[in-house]
Order: sequence, then C-alpha cells, then structure tokens
Amino acid sequence: MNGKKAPFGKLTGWMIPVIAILFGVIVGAFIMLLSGYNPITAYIALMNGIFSNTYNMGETIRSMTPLILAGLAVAFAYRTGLLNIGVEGQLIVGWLAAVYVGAAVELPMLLHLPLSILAGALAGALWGFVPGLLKARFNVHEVIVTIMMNYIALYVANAIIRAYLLVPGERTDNINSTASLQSDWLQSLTDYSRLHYGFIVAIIACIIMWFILWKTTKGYELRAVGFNQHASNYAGMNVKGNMILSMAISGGFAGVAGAMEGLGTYGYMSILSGFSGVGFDGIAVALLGANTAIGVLLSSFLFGGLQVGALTMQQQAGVPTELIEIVIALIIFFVASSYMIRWILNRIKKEGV
Amino acid sequence: ACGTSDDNGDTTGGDTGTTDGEATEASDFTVGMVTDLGGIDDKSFNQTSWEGLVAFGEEFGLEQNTNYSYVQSESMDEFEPNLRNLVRSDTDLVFGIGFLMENAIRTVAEQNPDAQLAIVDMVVMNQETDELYDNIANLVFKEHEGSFLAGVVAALETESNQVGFIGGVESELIKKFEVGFKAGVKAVNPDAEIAVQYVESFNDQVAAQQIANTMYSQGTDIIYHAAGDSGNGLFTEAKNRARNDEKVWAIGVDKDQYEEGVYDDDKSVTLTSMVKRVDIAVANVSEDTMNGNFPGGQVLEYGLDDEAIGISDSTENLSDGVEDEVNNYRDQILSGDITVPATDDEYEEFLSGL
Amino acid sequence: MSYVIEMNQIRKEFPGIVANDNITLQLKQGEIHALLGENGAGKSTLMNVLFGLYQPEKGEIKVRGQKVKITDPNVANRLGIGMVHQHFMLVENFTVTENIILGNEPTKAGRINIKKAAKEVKKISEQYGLSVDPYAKIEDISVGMQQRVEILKTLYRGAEVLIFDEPTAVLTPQEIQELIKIMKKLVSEGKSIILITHKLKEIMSSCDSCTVIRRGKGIGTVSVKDASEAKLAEMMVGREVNFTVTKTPAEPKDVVLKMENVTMKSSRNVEALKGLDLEIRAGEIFGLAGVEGNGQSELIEAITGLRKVEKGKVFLNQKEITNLTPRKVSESGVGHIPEDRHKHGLILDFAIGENMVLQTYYQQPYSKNGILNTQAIYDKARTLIEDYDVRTPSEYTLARSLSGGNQQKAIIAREVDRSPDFLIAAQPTRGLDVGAIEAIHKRLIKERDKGKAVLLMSLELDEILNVSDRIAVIYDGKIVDIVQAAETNEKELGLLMAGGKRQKEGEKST
Amino acid sequence: MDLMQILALVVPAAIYAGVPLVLTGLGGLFSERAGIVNIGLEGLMIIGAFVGIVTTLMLEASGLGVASTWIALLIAAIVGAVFSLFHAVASIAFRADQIVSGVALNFLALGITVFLTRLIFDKGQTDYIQNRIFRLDVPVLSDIPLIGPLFFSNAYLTSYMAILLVLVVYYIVFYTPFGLRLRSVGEHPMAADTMGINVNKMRYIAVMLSGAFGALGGAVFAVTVSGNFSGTTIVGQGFMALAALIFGKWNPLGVLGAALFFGLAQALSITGGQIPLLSEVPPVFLLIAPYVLTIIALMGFVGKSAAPKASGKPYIKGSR
Ligand SMILES: Nc1ncnc2c1ncn2[C@@H]1O[C@H](COP(=O)(O)OP(=O)(O)OP(=O)(O)O)[C@@H](O)[C@H]1O
Ligand SMILES: Nc1ncnc2c1ncn2[C@@H]1O[C@H](COP(=O)(O)OP(=O)(O)OP(=O)(O)O)[C@@H](O)[C@H]1O
Ligand SMILES: [Mg+2]
Ligand SMILES: [Mg+2]
Repeated sequence: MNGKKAPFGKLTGWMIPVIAILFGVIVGAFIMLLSGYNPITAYIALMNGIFSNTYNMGETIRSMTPLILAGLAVAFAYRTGLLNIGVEGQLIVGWLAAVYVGAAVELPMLLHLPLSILAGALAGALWGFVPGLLKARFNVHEVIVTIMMNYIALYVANAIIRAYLLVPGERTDNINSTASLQSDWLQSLTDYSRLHYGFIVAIIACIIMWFILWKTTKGYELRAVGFNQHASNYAGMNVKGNMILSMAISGGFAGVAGAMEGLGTYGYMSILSGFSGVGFDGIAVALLGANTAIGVLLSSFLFGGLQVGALTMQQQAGVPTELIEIVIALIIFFVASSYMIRWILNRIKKEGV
Repeated sequence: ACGTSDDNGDTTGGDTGTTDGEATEASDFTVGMVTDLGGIDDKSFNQTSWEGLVAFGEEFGLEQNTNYSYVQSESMDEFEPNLRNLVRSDTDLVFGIGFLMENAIRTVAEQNPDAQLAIVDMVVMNQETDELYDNIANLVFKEHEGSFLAGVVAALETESNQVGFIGGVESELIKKFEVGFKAGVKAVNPDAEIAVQYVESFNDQVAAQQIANTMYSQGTDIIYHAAGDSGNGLFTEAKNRARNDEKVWAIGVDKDQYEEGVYDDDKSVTLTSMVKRVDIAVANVSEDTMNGNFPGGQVLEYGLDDEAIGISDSTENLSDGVEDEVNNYRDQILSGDITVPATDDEYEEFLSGL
Repeated sequence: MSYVIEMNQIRKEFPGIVANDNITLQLKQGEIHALLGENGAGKSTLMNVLFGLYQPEKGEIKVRGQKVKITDPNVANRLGIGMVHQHFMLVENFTVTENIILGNEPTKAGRINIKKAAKEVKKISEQYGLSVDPYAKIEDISVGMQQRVEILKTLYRGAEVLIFDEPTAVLTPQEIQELIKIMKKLVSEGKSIILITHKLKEIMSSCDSCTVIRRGKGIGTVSVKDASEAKLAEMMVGREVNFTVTKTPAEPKDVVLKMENVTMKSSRNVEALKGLDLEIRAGEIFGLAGVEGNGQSELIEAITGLRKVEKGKVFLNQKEITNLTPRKVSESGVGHIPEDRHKHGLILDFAIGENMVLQTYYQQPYSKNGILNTQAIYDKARTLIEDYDVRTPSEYTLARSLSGGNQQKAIIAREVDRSPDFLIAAQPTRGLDVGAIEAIHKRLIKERDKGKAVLLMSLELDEILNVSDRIAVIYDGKIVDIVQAAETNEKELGLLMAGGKRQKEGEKST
Repeated sequence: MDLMQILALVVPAAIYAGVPLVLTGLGGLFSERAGIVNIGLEGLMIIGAFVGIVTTLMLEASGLGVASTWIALLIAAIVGAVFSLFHAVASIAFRADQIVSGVALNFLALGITVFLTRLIFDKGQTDYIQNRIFRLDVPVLSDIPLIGPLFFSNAYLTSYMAILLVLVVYYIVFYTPFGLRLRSVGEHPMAADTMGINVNKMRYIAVMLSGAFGALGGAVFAVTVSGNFSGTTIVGQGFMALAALIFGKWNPLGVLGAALFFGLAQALSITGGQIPLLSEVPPVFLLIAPYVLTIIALMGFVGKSAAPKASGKPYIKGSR
C-alpha cells in the first residue's frame, strides 16, 4: 500500500546503515591511497585503537557517554519537530551546575550523586526551556535562539567560574568524591582508562527516552505535536506546552551530558576557550540513529569508537585524525541518502531474481 | 640540568632532587610531547616546544617519529589519553604542553609512578600532600621579566605616551605578562597611560583586531599582546594602519614575531617581541633525561639569566639607545635591584616603590 | 467528427497497482466531456498522463490526429492542453498575476514586466468573464477566485483543451453555477473540456458525453442525452445506488447546544460572527447552509474552543462551555468531524490505530497513570476499522497511505464512536464518491435516531436538504433564517444564502 | 570619547564583522528560497576560507601580487559551488533529510580542509598570505562630515562588494523571472512543475549559488580577517549566518540588516571595554550582549514565520 517503502521491508532497515558505513570506509580508503597512506595499516590501527585492549574499549565507552546524551537531546527535540542546535550550551550549563553541586554540597553519596546529576539536568532543562518558551510564546525560531544560547552559556559559565569558583589551573575545584562517577574498579579493569559509571546513566537515559516517547501519554502528545500541530490542537492537546516541555526535556538530556563530563571524566570544570563540539556531534549522532534511542546508542558507539580509534591511527599509521572526520561525514551522507542505497539494493535484487 | 633552578633557589618544595636514572643510548631514547589544542604550528608555545624537540633530535642524530614525536589534542578530553598512550608505549620522557594539562598529567603521574613526565607553564602539586611529584618535571618561565623589558621598549618608543596590552583569556599566567609589561612601562615613564583589555579567547582574531583598532584610535601607538592566535588580529590592524602611514607598533610574544608584522614587502610593524624559549627548556630537559638526570620533582624556572626569556634579536625597528637601556634594566633585574611583579598585588607594591 | 484528444489503451502502473488499465478516452472538439469514477478509480492519474506529469506504460495519445509524446507539462502546454488540478497548484504568497505568468514571464530588460502581465491577465479575464484582481495575493482571495486563477493560467498559455479535476468539490452552489457558465462560454469560444466530478447532477446539466471508469478499467462512454443519473451511477459503482436518503421524521427533544449573541473574529482578524444566536436539539440533524466565508467555519471554532469568542455565550446541555479549551469541550460531549481532514483530522504520520484515539488516548483504558496501553488502543482500532469498513491493510498502517475516503471514514469512526451528545460534521463527504457518501449519511442519521444532536455543515445544498431536519442559513455572521428541510427547496435556500429574505408564509422559524 | 568617535570606531567594525555573514547569509537565502534547507553554511564557509587562502598563496608564489587575492575570491566561490553539489545531490536526487546532509557537509568540509592543509603544509595551519585585502579611506567621500568617517573611512572594498551583491540578489530574487521561479520552487514545487519549471534543475542551481556565496563569505573572512587558514578559522560564523538569514526573514535586505546588527552588537561589546560608561559593566555582560540583544530583537518580531513553505522537503514528482 504505502508506495514510499520499498518492497525490501525489514531487511533494508538494518542493511542501510551497514552499507553506509561500508561505503564510508571504502571512500575513506581511496582518500588514504590518493594521499599516500596505506589504508589497510590505517584501518588495522583504527581497529586496534578501539578493540585491541581493555584500555581502548574503556576509552571508547567513556567517549560514547556524552555523545549518547547529546544525541538523545537532539533526537528528542526532533521528535516534536524542533531542531535543538543548543546542546552545546545546555551541556555547558549542565556541567557547571553538576560540578557546583558536586563541590559545594556535603552529603552521603546516595543523595549527593543523584542530586548533582539532577542539578546538571535542571540547568540544561532551563537552557532548553528558554528557546522552547520563546518559540511557543513569540514564535521565535528555535534554531536562532539555541545558537545564541550557546554563546551565552559559554561566556556566562566562564564568568561564573572566574568570579566564584576559580582555583589555580583555570578551573573549578574538584568535586567531592561523594558526587563522583569515577570508579577505581572500572579504571583498573580497563587499565586506567577514564571509564566511569556515566555510561550506566546514559543507558538509563536511552531507556527513559524510549519509554517517554512510546509508552507514555505525554510521549504520544509530544510525537503528535511534532507531526501536526493543528491536529494536536484540535484534539485538545496543549501544543505550546508540549513544545516547551520537549525543549526542556531535550535540554535536560544535554545537561546530563555535561554532568557526565563534570562528575565522570574530569571531576571539575575548566574555563572553556570554545565549544566542545559534543553538541554538534550530537546532531549527527541523533540523525544517524534515526532519532530512536537504540539508534542513538549504536551511532554514538560508531562515533566514539572512530574518534578514539583515530588517535591510535594517528600514532601508529601516521594518518591524521581528520581522515576519520571525513569518513564520519561520508557515513552520515550515505545514511541520509538511503534512497540511493535502497535503489541500488532493489536493482541488485531485480538482477538477482 | 639547567643551572638556573639551583642558582636562584627557585626549586620549590619536593623531597627529592634529581632522579638519578640510567643514561640511555641516544638511539634508544624516546621522547614525546602532547600539544594542547593549538598544535605544533600555533606560532606559540606548542610550536616552540616542538622546535625544541626537533633541535634536540637533530643534535643527537635521532629520528623523528621513532625517537621523538608529538601528538596533537583535538579537544581537552584528549589530553589524558594522549599522555597515557605515550606513557603506555614506553616513551622515556613525555611532555605535556600548556597549563591546561595539569590535571591530565597529575592523573597519569599517579597511575604510572615509573613514568617520566614534564609539563610546561605549570607547577603540578599533589593536592593532598601539597608536594611535588617525583615523576613530573615542572618547566615554568619568568614571563613577567621578559614582559618588563618589552614594557621598557614600549615606554621608550611611544610618542603619544599611551601604550596598550591585549591579553588572551584572563588567567594567572597571562597576568604575569600584563603586570610585567605595565611595570616595565611605569619604571621608565611613570606618566604613561596603559590600556588593558582581554579578548576572552585565544583564537578570536576579529575581536582582537577590534580591540587594537579601538586602542590605536584613542591614541595608543604601541600594543603588546599575549593572546595566542588572537594576537594576529593585532598585527592585522597594525599593518592596516601602517599602510595608511600611521605610526603604530605591535610587540610580539613567545617568539620573534617580526614576520607576522611584515607589510609592503620589507617593513614590519613589529617593534620587538618578548621571546620565551620553551625550545631551550624542552631540549635541555630532554638531554638531561637522556643522560639519566631526569629532573623529576623539580620546578625549573627559566628566566632572563639563561636566555630563555628576553626580547627578540630583530632590532631593526628600535631607536638608537633603546637596546642599551634595555640591557641596563636587564642587568638590574639580574642583580636583584629590580624585582619584577607577577601579580596584581605585587604590581601595586611595585608602583608604590617607584 | 474529429477528435481533439484521443487517449487509446492507456496503461499506467504504480508500485503494486494498475491505476489505468487500457483506458480509452476521446474528446470531441467543442464538447464538455465528463470523466466519472469512484474514489481511486484512476481519473486523476489518467489526466496527469495527458498533462505530462506521468508517463504511461502503454498506449498512445493523439492530439488533433497527430500522435504525440507528452513528456512533461511544457509539452502539454505547447500542445494547447491546460489542467486545473484537484488540489490547487497556486503559490499562496504570490499575486494572481505572478501565479499566472510563472514560467512564461514577459520581461523588459531582464526584469519581469509586471504591468504588461497584469494588463494581459485583465484582458483575458474580461474576455471569459473570469473576474479577478491581478494584484491580489492568493492567500487573500476566496476559493472560487483561486479557481478562476487556475483557469486563467491555462488560458494565458493559450490552452485549447482544458482539464478540470474535481473543480466543484470546493465550490459553493453559486460558484458552481458560475463555473458551469464559464465552461459553457469557453466551449462556445471553441475550447474543449474534460470535467471530472462526482456530482451526477452537474454532469447531467452541463456535459455532452461521459466516460466512466471503474477500478482502473474503462467501462464505456455514453452521450449524456441518452443517460440518466441512475444509469451513470450504476456504471460507475457496478450496482444500483440509492440516492434518496431514507429516514424517519425527527423527534427533537431538549436543547443540547445553545449559542447566545456570539461575536468572534476570524483568522484574518475581521469580525466573522456578529452576535449569532442558535439552538440545536437532541434527536435532530441541524443543517447549516451558507456561502463560504459567512462565518460557518468560525461558528464551529467557537463551539469547539479552537478560537476565542469575544462576546456572547455557548452552552452545552445547559452548562456554559464558552472559551473552554478544546479538550474540555470535547470532554463535555462534543464530537467534531473537521472540515480539513489533513490539517485537523488526522496525524498523517501516525498509524491508523493511533489516530483512532486522538482525543481519548489519555483516558482509561488507553492509558493509566500516564502510561499508554498499546494493546487496548490497537484492539479498539481493529474494532472500529471493522465496524466502519475502513479499507486499510492493518491498524498499524500510516494514515497517510490511505485514500481520502478511507481517511474520512476513520475520522467518522473515531468521532461517532465516542458517542458525543453533540456531533459536528463539517463537510463530511467532500470529495467522496457516492458509495462512501451513502454510508456516511446513514451513520449521521443513526446517531440522530439514538437521540444525539448533529450539526451538519456543508456547501452542498443537496446534502443539506436530504440529510437535515432543520436548516439554518448563515449570512454575514448571523443566522438569517431557520427552515424545515421538508418545507424548503434549493431555490429558496439559495436566495437566503445570498442575503435575501424569505416570503412570509405565516410561520417563522421553529 | 565622544559619540562621534565611538560611532567611527563601531560602525566600520560592525560592517567589517558583518560582511562575511551577509555573503554567507545570501547563500543560504538562495537555497532556502528554493526549498533546500542549508545548515551546511558553516562547511561552505570553511571550504571558502581554505580555498581563498591556498589559492592566494599559490598565486602569490607565482608572482601575481595584489591580484592574487581577488582571483582567489573568485576561485573560492567556484569551488564552493562545486562542493555544494554534495548537499545538492544528497538532498535533491537522493531525497536525503536536508538537515542531515547539511550536517554531513559541515563535517566533511572541516575534515577535508584540515586534512589537505596537513598534506600540503605538513602542519595544522597554512602560511599567512601577503596580500590581504587591506583597508582604505575612499578618496573624497571619506572627507564628508558625519558619513565620511562612518562609511567611507577604514573601509574594505569587500564590504562595498557585499552590499552591492545584496542589491543584486534582491533584484534577482524579486524582479526577474529567475527569482520568481526560484521562489515558486521553494513555496510550491508541484505548482512550479505544472507550469513547466524544472524543479530539480532550479534547486541544483540554487544550492550551487548558495555554495558560491557561502564560500565567498568564508573566503572574505579569511583574506580580510584571519590571513591564514586552520581548523579554527571558521568557528560558528556559518551558524550566525544562518541566524541572520532567519532573522532577516529570508529577504536579502533583511539578511544585510541582521548581519550588520550582529556586527554592531559585537563591535559594541568589544569597544565597550574602552567606552567610559560601558567599561564599568562587567565584561561578561558585554560579551553576551550581542546574543541577548538578538533574542530580544526577535521577540519584538512576533508574527508568522516567513520561511519558504516547501523548504526541507524533497520534491518527488506526483506525490503530495
Ligand atoms: N503517486 C502515486 N503512487 C502510487 N500509486 C498511486 C499514485 N497516484 C495514484 N495511485 C494509485 O492509482 C489509483 C488511482 O488514483 P487516482 O488519483 O487516479 O484516483 P481518482 O480516480 O482520481 O480518485 P478520486 O476520485 O478520489 O480523485 C489509486 O487507487 C492509487 O492506488
Ligand atoms: N504518493 C502516493 N503514494 C502512494 N499512494 C498514493 C499516493 N498518492 C495517492 N496514493 C493513493 O491513491 C489512492 C487514492 O487516491 P487519492 O489521493 O486521489 O484519493 P482521494 O479520495 O481522491 O483523496 P482526496 O479526497 O484527498 O481527493 C489511495 O489509495 C492512496 O494510497
Ligand atoms: Mg483524483
Ligand atoms: Mg478525490
């Protein structure tokens, strides 16, 4: 019936990303050949950099953690028809809030850790709430507001650290151990990688996102508003409220991503000289993952793995890490162009039959 | 080891002296450095550090990538894995370039007691014991002394009696540049006006240029910068003005920035530069370590005395007599007659003592 | 007699379906030729083939005896074929003139010569009696006017053959009369016309011959002189069709809906309701007739809470519901089959199942403590699909991929099933074929017989007259008169809708 | 400082900072007016900056002197147009989600340019060009009181070029057949199709124009401001240009206004540190002022969005 879906059905669902990755890798190999590198050595080094030992695996998982959360943030907003380019800023304020609570409050871990994460989530939510509110109330395009809010977050966070929280080294003090996600056990298990318990938080966040969207009435509303505001309004939903809520939840995920950096990877916050890039990666992660929770999880593994592996590739094969950025871009391109892949698959199938 | 630390008694704390390791055959010795975000071509300390390693390698006939290498960090969260990767691949000496590496290097040092690490521009303390780490050598510079001399030059050369300073991001380190410079200006010319503004970024040339534009427009004729990549905005502005026959100058930082100021093929707006020879420090520490004298647990402070700090050799644009005057002040600093301030408080004190 | 257009044995396939299966259509010079068929029979497809939007798999097209290949609309234009599409092809924020000249702009030194263009538009519009304002923006003019622009587009390009795809579905009776006049005028000037419509009466009154297709296959061409409505319907559906709506007299009871002196602005911020009063009773179908733009859409928005009432009150079962949220209104017992099913009625990217609970998803059993019960939702959907004969592969199919008729049935299923005390049906049969219309009318009457109040808003006087018990005429934001359906006729209604007064015959409205 | 002095400082600075955004914003305008959302403006600027610098360096080396820079601008625009085909093919032929493809474009541009920089220069940034576009006082005009110091002193030729281009684009978009067709394709592609307009061809042209303008914006930034290229030359300017496009309601004059507004707010925040009254304000407030002001300004423009209706949707013949 639905002429938009190719007769391939389920099979193409997972084949498309796999083929996209394959294409990306192959084109990447050509680029390496053209510029005088040995792609086989390079890819072996890349794989080593991801899988060869527990240390690299630990680092991969660690770098996935903020990516997952940033991806969820983008995906969640996207589901309600909003493009959140403000993950970067929401992450920064979430980081700051989590570190502040982590350092300034004295509580037993059972309370302190969740409180610190919550602080990050709330700060991020606030930062997402503003563009949501402006969109709902004044019809201001969320893309502009989120871009602006990124810069505001950056400068304000730096100013707050400098004015109130500064210790030598251009950073805040360390958080108390009761707020820390770091784990000696995980570190020793992975040969001193910086793996921390944040990845559990990220996975829980995936489940939460899935649950909210597909299992709750609120999620039904959010998706409805995302697809058709008029019909949602007609059906008695509070369109504006849902828009604001969606941006706040989205910002909340991003804020938790910041909390993971503050409570897990670093244990403090530095004065930032620019954006971390995690927020922009999050857009790609979300879209690559088709804005689903499981998709975000998998695509952040791809991103995190490639980025961590790229370091080894640079060290062992001398291939600049930028090559991996190119490969990632190509993969996104091929996933986006799934129509082309479907078309090719259909051709192959027709020939085959 | 470099003699300075002992001469000036600068070696702070630390219950150890030089770690007496085994001397390594040159061909087996490996040394690596991790750059911060700038990379080895930032025209600043990452670049000079790398030049130091290259010079060291060439002197002892070592091979790049086998014996000496660098890893560039793309973001702050890569500092630690980059350092660790070098340590894990049994590099004999690992440099972390830049004060931002403090925490990363501390963590790696704690986890790898046998590693030999060094950090530039920072003193890393154990936060619980307040002691230095045995396996970290701390390389710092007396930027305020060099900046003082830059201030002297500026004060002597200014015609409007107005000079300026553009900083990157306000911090303890950059403060040393600012305060030293101001002290130098005031020492020569207590009446000079000094404009100070921070870009709040090390790579925003547009903002830096606009700041320079504002300062020059208000009559400032010499501006000193400690703003990394942003500083290029200063040179752009100065050149724009110089081409329109305005008489303005810029003072470079970290290395001789004469080239950055070139316009009309053979002229340069760079009056002088405050050079900070990270390369000398890096090469020295590498050599010592190769010879089995890793200066772990020490603070190596480089200053005017070992020529690691000073003003550049390009003197084309200096007026007659300025060089002599600068040398005069250098001698006073070396002899201890002048103590150059490094913080705002010390500066206040310095001014009241004038 | 020579044919201007001959489409012989045209076959057009879409993935999984043959939309046109060896269809033949021959158009004579100077005739109005009807193309008739159920929803999805393949009429639009056939015309799109003629207009060059689709390429047929098989078959030949001849224009004035010459075999041609129409590869894109440009070719069609050059051959003198113009098409007025089922869904208007107008750029809303362009002016009338800009829409007409698009792709064929007169220029002066590289710049569009808009003055010259507007003059030309004016000239053509006067020639054929299609009055338009060349400088008005499309979004600011009425649907009827927009249609005239569509016609002007084809005439501007010198079309000799005009295709009209369901042009009357969106028009008021007056506008339809006017359109038929225009078509006749065009034909008298030597043009030839293919007209797609579901309204047999229009065919009988304006067409010369009629080609009928059913499920993609050509059934045949008849001369209208020799045909009757019943015969055409039978050809189209393949069985006898019952036109007269059979219903017992209404038994009105208590007032369910009451509006008092309601004043409201429209989306264009002009006063649309001007102190309107209305009472609708349980057990009756209350028809609302009026020329589009006289406030009927706003009246519905006022009841359902979709737009703010400025003055006056609305009561449902004696309880005031003025300016309650749409949710509150719906919970108080109002069902609403909206006028625009794509914009308001459905979330096209939701499954049909999810659409079936669009207002009730948050209530038991579909959800409990904020958690959805998917099982219950889809169980419900399955029942409704069965009961209301919604043709869909499954309840998980996206609403988007259903045909318009089936989408409409789904909406009606959802609204009627909630069993509201007061059901609003706005244009419930627009664009549907006679079979589907029949089913929907039966539903509305069944609701009435259950003792519900039904408000039927329709631009089709036939529908209003056949289905309603009482009919209110709305004009300029007020109800000007209320008549018994059995005691009035099209002529009288038409007069009232144009702002005229009914001759006093003793009694006034009920 | 008196007001005139402040204005003489701030206005030229605003123009200077705004011009790259204007050019890139015009690029975005072409593609979005034709219905293709272009979030890849950042990447196009990166490509433009890279090509602008590398070409200038090469031409300088071959002894072309001052002309090098101008030729480089042209070549940057051409390369940008070609590079944007990546986005065009994905979103037109392959029906990709335009946001996704734009994001991919950004990643790709950064990856390729830095990778090539490493290959060519063996380091992370290029050399500095010699022949930047320098400032000049326009003869005669700069002596006009009031206006002279604001608009004709310390001016860059590229700024005048940009303003001229704004007018040209305005004329093209609103007064020529090409413009009418372009807009129709972005508003109602199917209508355009039935009028015999080749929708996909129009969209390809529009995206390539957006590539040319986007890259030109990046190149102008590189040859007036940075003087060299590295991975951090373009950081966020493309997104600001996107913001200017939306703020300017997809109208060339609006884009100009919005970009100058950004430039002005930024210039004020920088110069503010030395304006007597403003220098008392904590620096962070000046730093965030441009962004906060933008948001506030947007709140004043309540009303319906002017976004082209069909933007973001692939055009598939026969669907609706
Ligand atoms: N673009 C398309 N892709 C796939 N199938 C299509 C497409 N357009 C039409 N069809 C198929 O062709 C059949 C005929 O559709 P068409 O639009 O011609 O019907 P129609 O007779 O115009 O119906 P209506 O009276 O409702 O307008 C449909 O049943 C549908 O299955
Ligand atoms: N692009 C498309 N892809 C798949 N199927 C399509 C497409 N366009 C139309 N159809 C099919 O066409 C059939 C009906 O065609 P059509 O859209 O003309 O229905 P309709 O009753 O005329 O709708 P409306 O009331 O809106 O005119 C449906 O089965 C629908 O699935
Ligand atoms: Mg049809
Ligand atoms: Mg239809």
